[in-house]
Amino acid sequence: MIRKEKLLIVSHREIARDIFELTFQGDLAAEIKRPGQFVHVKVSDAAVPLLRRPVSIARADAAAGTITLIYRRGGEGTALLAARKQGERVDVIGPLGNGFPADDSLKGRKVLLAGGGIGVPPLYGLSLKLKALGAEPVHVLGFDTKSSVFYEKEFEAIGETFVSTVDGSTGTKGFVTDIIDLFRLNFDTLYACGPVQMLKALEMRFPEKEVYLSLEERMGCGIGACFACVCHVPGDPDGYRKVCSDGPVFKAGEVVLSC
Amino acid sequence: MIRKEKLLIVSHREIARDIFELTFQGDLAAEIKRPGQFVHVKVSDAAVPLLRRPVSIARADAAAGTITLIYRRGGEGTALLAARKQGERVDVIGPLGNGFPADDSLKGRKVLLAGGGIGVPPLYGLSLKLKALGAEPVHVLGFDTKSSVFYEKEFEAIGETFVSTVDGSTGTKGFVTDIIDLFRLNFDTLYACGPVQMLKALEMRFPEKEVYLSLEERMGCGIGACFACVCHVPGDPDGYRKVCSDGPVFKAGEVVLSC
Amino acid sequence: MLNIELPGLSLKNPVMPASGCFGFGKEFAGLYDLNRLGAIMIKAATPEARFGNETPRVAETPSGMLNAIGLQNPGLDKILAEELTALEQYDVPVIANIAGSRIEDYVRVAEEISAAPNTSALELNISCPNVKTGGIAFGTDPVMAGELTKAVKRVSSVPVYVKLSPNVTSITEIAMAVEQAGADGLTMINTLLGMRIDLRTGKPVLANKTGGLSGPAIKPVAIRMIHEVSRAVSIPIIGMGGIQSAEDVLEFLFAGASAAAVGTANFVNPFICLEIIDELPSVLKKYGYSHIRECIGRSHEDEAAYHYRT
Amino acid sequence: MLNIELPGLSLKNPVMPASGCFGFGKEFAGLYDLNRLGAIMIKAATPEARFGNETPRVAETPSGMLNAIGLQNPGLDKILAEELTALEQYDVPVIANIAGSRIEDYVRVAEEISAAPNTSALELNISCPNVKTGGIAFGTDPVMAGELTKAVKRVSSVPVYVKLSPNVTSITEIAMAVEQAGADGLTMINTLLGMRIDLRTGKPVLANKTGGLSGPAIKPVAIRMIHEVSRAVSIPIIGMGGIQSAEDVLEFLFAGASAAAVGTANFVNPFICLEIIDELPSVLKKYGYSHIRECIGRSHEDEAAYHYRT
Ligand SMILES: Cc1cc2nc3c(=O)[nH]c(=O)nc-3n(C[C@H](O)[C@H](O)[C@H](O)COP(=O)(O)OP(=O)(O)OC[C@H]3O[C@@H](n4cnc5c(N)ncnc54)[C@H](O)[C@@H]3O)c2cc1C
Ligand SMILES: Cc1cc2nc3c(=O)[nH]c(=O)nc-3n(C[C@H](O)[C@H](O)[C@H](O)COP(=O)(O)OP(=O)(O)OC[C@H]3O[C@@H](n4cnc5c(N)ncnc54)[C@H](O)[C@@H]3O)c2cc1C
Ligand SMILES: Cc1cc2nc3c(=O)[nH]c(=O)nc-3n(C[C@H](O)[C@H](O)[C@H](O)COP(=O)(O)O)c2cc1C
Ligand SMILES: Cc1cc2nc3c(=O)[nH]c(=O)nc-3n(C[C@H](O)[C@H](O)[C@H](O)COP(=O)(O)O)c2cc1C
Ligand code: FES
Ligand code: FES
Repeated sequence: MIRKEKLLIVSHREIARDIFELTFQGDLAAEIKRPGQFVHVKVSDAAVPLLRRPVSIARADAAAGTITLIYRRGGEGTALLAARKQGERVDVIGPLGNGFPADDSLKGRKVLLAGGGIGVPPLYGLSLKLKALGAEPVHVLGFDTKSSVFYEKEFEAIGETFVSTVDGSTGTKGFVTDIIDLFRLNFDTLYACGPVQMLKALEMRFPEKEVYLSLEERMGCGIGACFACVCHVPGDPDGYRKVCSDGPVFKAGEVVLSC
Repeated sequence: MIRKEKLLIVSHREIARDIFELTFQGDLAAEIKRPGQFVHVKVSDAAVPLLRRPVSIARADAAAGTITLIYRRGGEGTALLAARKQGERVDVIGPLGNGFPADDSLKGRKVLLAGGGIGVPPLYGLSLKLKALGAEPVHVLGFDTKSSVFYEKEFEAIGETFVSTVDGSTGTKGFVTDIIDLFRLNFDTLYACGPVQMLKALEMRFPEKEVYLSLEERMGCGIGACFACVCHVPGDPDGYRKVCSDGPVFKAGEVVLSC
Repeated sequence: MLNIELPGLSLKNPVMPASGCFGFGKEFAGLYDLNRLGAIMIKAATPEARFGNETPRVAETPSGMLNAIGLQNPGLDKILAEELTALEQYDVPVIANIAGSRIEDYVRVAEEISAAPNTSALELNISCPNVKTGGIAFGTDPVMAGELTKAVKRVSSVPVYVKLSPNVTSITEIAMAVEQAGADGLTMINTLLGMRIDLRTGKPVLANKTGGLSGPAIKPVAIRMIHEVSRAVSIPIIGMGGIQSAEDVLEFLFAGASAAAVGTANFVNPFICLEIIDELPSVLKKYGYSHIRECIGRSHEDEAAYHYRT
Repeated sequence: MLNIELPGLSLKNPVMPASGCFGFGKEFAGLYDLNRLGAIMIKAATPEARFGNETPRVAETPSGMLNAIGLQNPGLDKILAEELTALEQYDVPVIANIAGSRIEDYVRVAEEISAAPNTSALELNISCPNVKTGGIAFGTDPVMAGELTKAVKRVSSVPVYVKLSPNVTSITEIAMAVEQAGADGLTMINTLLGMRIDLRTGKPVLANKTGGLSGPAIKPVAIRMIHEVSRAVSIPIIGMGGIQSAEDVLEFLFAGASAAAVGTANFVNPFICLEIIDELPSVLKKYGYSHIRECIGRSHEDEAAYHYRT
């Protein structure tokens, strides 16, 4: 069930340039059903900024009651969030959205997880789950540059992990698609989260495969009521999906990428 | 000169119910010329609330570089200020206004200081100065109720001090004017700060005396540029004084009380 | 101490979600008991389904937000068949917000939707700033506003409230025109037309370029307009624009509103309507009132004249 | 990279304090060197001295403030004799804001004040919402606005900018009318009419009841209006409404303004104009521009059409 809770910050640290890992504790953790769900965060107790910020759940631990987010400090809201300290409480709504489908049928299957930049975080929780289900996750993580790389070790601990950077300062120079080509990575199912150009490239490249894409869109409510976050569906001009409540994960082809 | 400075909070404590004593350290302290001047405080670094809050300087110590304010936590702004902690910095503009006149000529004179509620604070610095000048200050301090009384001891250390409360829970029951009557307090000069009804009562009661009144008015700029804080002058419909830059202290009769 | 009777609306309390900020209620039904609400203003209905504008559709502004949803909705038939029926299980008056491009659109939607068993009132959206043909022309011209109101009144089987646009020189003129034309009540204000530009691209943030400004930023404009209009008309007003707390509701009642709707604040806190309803009694008491009726129109000098009388 | 030429105004940078938020400059002259400013818009002048409205005259709102000063000023003669002469020592263009109740008032003030040696331009305040006779009627009626502009143009020895009110259905209509009537430029926006009610008394906070809403809250409205008007006129616009930073100035330029004025922010931070001027070059560079001219009108699809050409 969706809850609103003042979650306690139990740890908060900068893990790469402008990339923060934030762990909360609270009852909300027990409600999380799937990797790829997200929370809606009131970054500050002040009245401004007004709107919440959607951030994916990078990992949830129901037993410990913890939720970990990884986010990039960019605009006003995430800068305020970055200033919040351990011991403080943050007003969070969640879990929201449906997340990545993953069940027993994936046992023994090769699954490829492709993440770009701040699209990487939800793949971490997903990979842990896939591994637990007996699948064989392989990770392809794309970043801008060396200083923005994070969680490489954490992903390596779960499965084979490739890193690319746009400027080649670490890992393979290029995009995640370049890595997939270069290393001829094969898979049964692909899960991806990152810039829409990356998602589009993956969708076009693997039309025959089972591909799941996690999207971003500017949000109002985050719960499906305001229609801020819709995207088109192929072939029906009036049709739509809401990223917040129908997504943020969609099967490739279900929605028109460009939104 | 008027400065804008991020002053360091060196102490901050609740000294009576909802009454806070806040001491800053900074270069601004050296600019303060007279008791009764005030500062304009940005209560929080957030964009809201937008406007600054005017607060009288209760005491300034140029040598130590400290400025003490005493304020009541009432609305949104003062509540945010009350949440600021020792070690934090607060954006302050000051000193503003002209304060109470006090010079050598007062040596040996009996001076009465009458304060009501949060009008009491500026009288403290004034009394210290008057005492230093060789005058004999007597204090009449009016409060609502026992739990809102503050600085009684501090004033007693300077000179005779009478306290009244509206509900009689401590001191004499009634208003400061009741105390002046009851104890037949006599004086050469009267300095007063408090609710406008109190100031008006004092002005009417002592038309022959030298009386100085410190006023409050809602402010925009605090420096004389916006005309938010004007009050009328007697006998000239177009005439005016600005509380922020011509005041906040006026000689009785100089401005029309009601503003 | 919270109940109030308005045309078609027997409200157990004066708090309701504003149109477009609550969908058709089903998302919030998962969060709390909708029976607690004074009423529900559902999302604008048009004759046919509309996708609305392209995204981005929202942008944040100081103490406010811009939206340019563009009246996306599943169309009249689906709303009747799926959305309204789903709300029948609740004992809450439904106010159906209707929009269109031409008078015929409004008339068709009004006729059919007002006949639904749980529609208690209509809210005529003549003020959507986000679609070229979304009724804004009706909202800025008193003659057209009056004509539309008359046409809808003729077919509606429930009382008709007209939702006013703040983007006009004289909102009172429009208010008087629709009162004259038979409106049973007013709802105000809709959003102020605004824009934000993305500094990186140099282009408007919203795909639609302009959007409607809502949230606390516009509250002083809403209060001013309700204060002004409530002097000029004798039909009740449901006030909205930046309400975030029970204190804000009180301010709207003082200004002259008889009830209050909460829009944007539902996004900040999906439980806000409930929290406001829970806090209203103690806030009323704090300021010395024992019933919301005592607050209505209180800001006017000749207070009594501005109490909407039920 | 900051200089720009506008009718009558040779600006070393595009940043100036807005009228009514800087008095006649003398208070700020004690804080910093006024020579640094692009220009100074002085407080509204009327033929006779005015006390203005009773206090309270200001109230705080979410990300904004209301004011109802009521055009208090020492009157034309004193302004000429004392205030303008005091500004002569600075190498800064002065834009004289003028107001009145009747066309004759404007004409008289315009004639005399435009002849002062350091008046570079006039700003015709046809939009003060805070006095019944403060020109708001001129600001909401295109015909009257045009007539007033013509009358003032006839007597003014310097270029005339007309300050537009946002409290209208179509600001573009007014803008086109005053351009037609000979205005050399526009300044926009003035404040939005608003109100706040004191919960303890139930009455409006401001003695004048209503006041003008300014500050960041209104920025999206200002940007929208400038965007719209700059498409319709070919005279330059000095933009204002909620500017607090160099980034905000950029947003106004993108929208179609050729320069920017800072009002309310001077109260929050009296050094703000200076700080914005200091930050502009690096902000321009950050977004890839080497001169403010490249930013003007950038938000429009056919960008080139909306650069005001000097
Ligand atoms: C489902 C979902 C999951 C996300 N997960 C993550 C994550 O795990 N880590 C992470 O760093 N970021 C994530 N994002 C992006 C994150 O929401 C934005 O980076 C953030 O909202 C920017 O806020 P700001 O205050 O820094 O930026 P500002 O530019 O100040 O924000 C202004 C407004 O635009 C919105 N906005 C700006 N960028 C985006 C964006 N990319 N997506 C949606 N809204 C945006 C903000 O929410 C706000 O309303 C996710 C977005 C979505 C929709
Ligand atoms: C020259 C001067 C000296 C002052 N000295 C003191 C002092 O030493 N101690 C103290 O406790 N208070 C003092 N005050 C009053 C103090 O400014 C207000 O209590 C404070 O501004 C209230 O802010 P708020 O956010 O709590 O209230 P809110 O009601 O949230 O404030 C809303 C707006 O109204 C203004 N406002 C509200 N009350 C007053 C008021 N009484 N005077 C001026 N503006 C007001 C605020 O500044 C703000 O702009 C002084 C006022 C003036 C003018
Ligand atoms: C995202 C969004 C969608 C809206 N959709 C509608 C709508 O469909 N019909 C309508 O009459 N008003 C609509 N409105 C306007 C609101 O009902 C309300 O009048 C306005 O937002 C002011 O209230 P607020 O400040 O509490 O949000 C919408 C507002 C928002 C923010
Ligand atoms: C206290 C105050 C006084 C003002 N006085 C005038 C005035 O005399 N003449 C005028 O044209 N505009 C006046 N204005 C309007 C401003 O010049 C400006 O147009 C408006 O405040 C929007 O800008 P801002 O949001 O930066 O304040 C005044 C504004 C304020 C806040
Ligand atoms: S954000 Fe409101 S519907 Fe998705
Ligand atoms: S507060 Fe601006 S002149 Fe006094």
